[in-house]
Amino acid sequence: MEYVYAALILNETGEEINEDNVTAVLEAAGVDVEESRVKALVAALEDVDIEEAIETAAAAPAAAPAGGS
Amino acid sequence: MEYVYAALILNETGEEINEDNVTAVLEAAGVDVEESRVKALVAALEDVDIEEAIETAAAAPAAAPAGGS
Amino acid sequence: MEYVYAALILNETGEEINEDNVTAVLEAAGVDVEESRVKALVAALEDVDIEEAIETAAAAPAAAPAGGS
Amino acid sequence: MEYVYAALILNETGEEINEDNVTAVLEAAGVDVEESRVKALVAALEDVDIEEAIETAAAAPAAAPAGGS
Amino acid sequence: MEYVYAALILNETGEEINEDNVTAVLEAAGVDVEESRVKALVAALEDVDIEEAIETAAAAPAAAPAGGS
Amino acid sequence: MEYVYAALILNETGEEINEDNVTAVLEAAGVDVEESRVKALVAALEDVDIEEAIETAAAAPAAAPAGGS
Amino acid sequence: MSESESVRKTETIPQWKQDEVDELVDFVENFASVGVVGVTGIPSRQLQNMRRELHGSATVRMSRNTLLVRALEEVDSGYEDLVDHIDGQVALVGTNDNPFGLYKQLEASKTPAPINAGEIAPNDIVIPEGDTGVDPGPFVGELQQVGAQARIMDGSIKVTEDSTVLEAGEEVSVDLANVLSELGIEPKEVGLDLRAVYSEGTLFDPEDLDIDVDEYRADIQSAVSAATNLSVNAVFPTTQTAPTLIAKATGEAKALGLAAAIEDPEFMPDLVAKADAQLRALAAQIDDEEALPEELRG
Repeated sequence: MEYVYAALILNETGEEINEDNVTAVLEAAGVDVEESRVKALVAALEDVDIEEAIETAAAAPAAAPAGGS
Repeated sequence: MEYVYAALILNETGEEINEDNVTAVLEAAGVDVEESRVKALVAALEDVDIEEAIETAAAAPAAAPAGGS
Repeated sequence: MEYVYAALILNETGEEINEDNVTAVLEAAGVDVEESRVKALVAALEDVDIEEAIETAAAAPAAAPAGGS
Repeated sequence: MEYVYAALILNETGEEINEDNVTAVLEAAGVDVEESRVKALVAALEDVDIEEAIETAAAAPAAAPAGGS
Repeated sequence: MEYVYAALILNETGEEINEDNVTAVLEAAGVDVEESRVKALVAALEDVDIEEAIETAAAAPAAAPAGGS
Repeated sequence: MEYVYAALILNETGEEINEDNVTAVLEAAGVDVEESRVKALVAALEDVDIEEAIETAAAAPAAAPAGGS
Repeated sequence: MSESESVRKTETIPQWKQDEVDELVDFVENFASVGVVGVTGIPSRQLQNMRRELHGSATVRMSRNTLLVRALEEVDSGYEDLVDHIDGQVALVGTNDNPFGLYKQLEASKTPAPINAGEIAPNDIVIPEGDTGVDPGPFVGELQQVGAQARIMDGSIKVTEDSTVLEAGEEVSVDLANVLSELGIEPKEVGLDLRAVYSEGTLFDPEDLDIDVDEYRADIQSAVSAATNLSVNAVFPTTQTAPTLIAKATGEAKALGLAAAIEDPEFMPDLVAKADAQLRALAAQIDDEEALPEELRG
């Protein structure tokens, strides 16, 4: 999950989510970064509207417990 | 938000969630780090079982795609 | 589905679920039996605990959104 | 249940659910057929909308085990 | 389940779900392919709207983590 | 998704989920395989208990219909 | 053939009796299903009504029991099994409907009737909760006497809860008969009581004939569910279950993708949502607002 968190930090700070930036964040956290996962992450996020994805999540938790129980 | 994500990355990689590490992650992401917030966060997380907190969330996003799609 | 019902009858009566028996049941019902499907059925059931499989609800993800919405 | 399974095979293949056909299917499965049960089945199914019963069952597979046992 | 997974890979890549293709995928994975099961799968899928079936699942996994916890 | 299905097939057949095997399966399905995605997949799955992850999916949907009916 | 039977057969009987037996034999042979019904306690007018109601689908034929027995034995070929049920006030009923339909029809034609003192309750007798509509008076005591929870409320006598005043098999007392009559409760079901039917080679008891259609419907649903479950769990795809299997496989792939945080475009929105949810869940555990960004402060 750390790769996703790294992308989200960058999203939060308005920095571009590219391989260099993601790698830098992860390395600062002591992660033994795998280039392929960074690549895959950046590619996978290309077409994702992060804000929208977060909003659907924000809406969800309320409903979630219902489903869970 | 980025401060909490930084803590989550460190938690995931097994690094200690201390001021230096949090600051390093945030700086790598280009954040203009506020020392007092880092301090407050590190102090606040001392008594929190992060794994447990995360797991309660695991159920939630779950519901999200369902409602979303 | 008739192939599955045939297996269920044999299971109920304690007869072996083999190609001959399944074929016999289906033919008695006027089915134009496809040998390959009979074989596939027998093969699929080989390592299955039929009682358990019958009682375990088939995961029907379709129903899930109920919880989500 | 084997009597009901036999009826469902016939239903599936479009054959008439009558005494002869049900008996034939059961005998092919090695069942020591009770004529009165076959007659009761055939008579009872005259008043059952089989397709409807199948569809309601198919819609709620999860509920099955409860009913099945 | 590997037979179903194989069909879904083909569906994803837009290749036809026929016996040859399913067999090829499974063999590449080192599966000792049973021809009859391939045939049964292909036959069963003939009249199925795969996209629709996938979409019912798209809603589901959602619920998954909930159930897991 | 096809990359994940490939991993699931290998898991099912007990073959190792490594780059070569995943690539072979995908190529057999006519996929124009991206090495980095394969690498990322293999890396992501390294420490994951696949059976357990799958079971959370299986557990969830089952519960849903119960509530629904 | 028992000895007494053969004796009886050789015995000469009056011509009118033989004619009656011949008619009964015709009756038995002319219907696909022939049953024995008890007619005890049915007032003759009610019996007439029932016969009329059944007209066209079933025919009731009464005669002396000895002649019924003789006729059934004469037809033989299975019908003699009905002889055991010729006892007391009975009649033959014939139909070309199937025996299940006959049973259903006879049940439907039963009507409620009052029960008299000295009779045996065929089932539990219950005085239902509610307003009796009877003005306050000694009747409340009579109700209480027979075991009903009764009292005076709002200017009339009310039964405060369903009260079983007699259990099946017990004898009805004079007091109870009076109370039931006053309340208009008719606890008996009077009608042709089917004891057995012989139909196309099979002898049916009433229990065989009492079909619960709902039960069959439920059985079908269980059967369908069993087949669906088996098909899916054993991964034997059929046209009906292939969609479920596909959905299951897809669900498994997604569950794995999310659990392993696989960087695949399919999973990204869910993974982002998951990360966000985790963030919020963690933030919720943090007491110090200073440690949180504004949007996460509780």
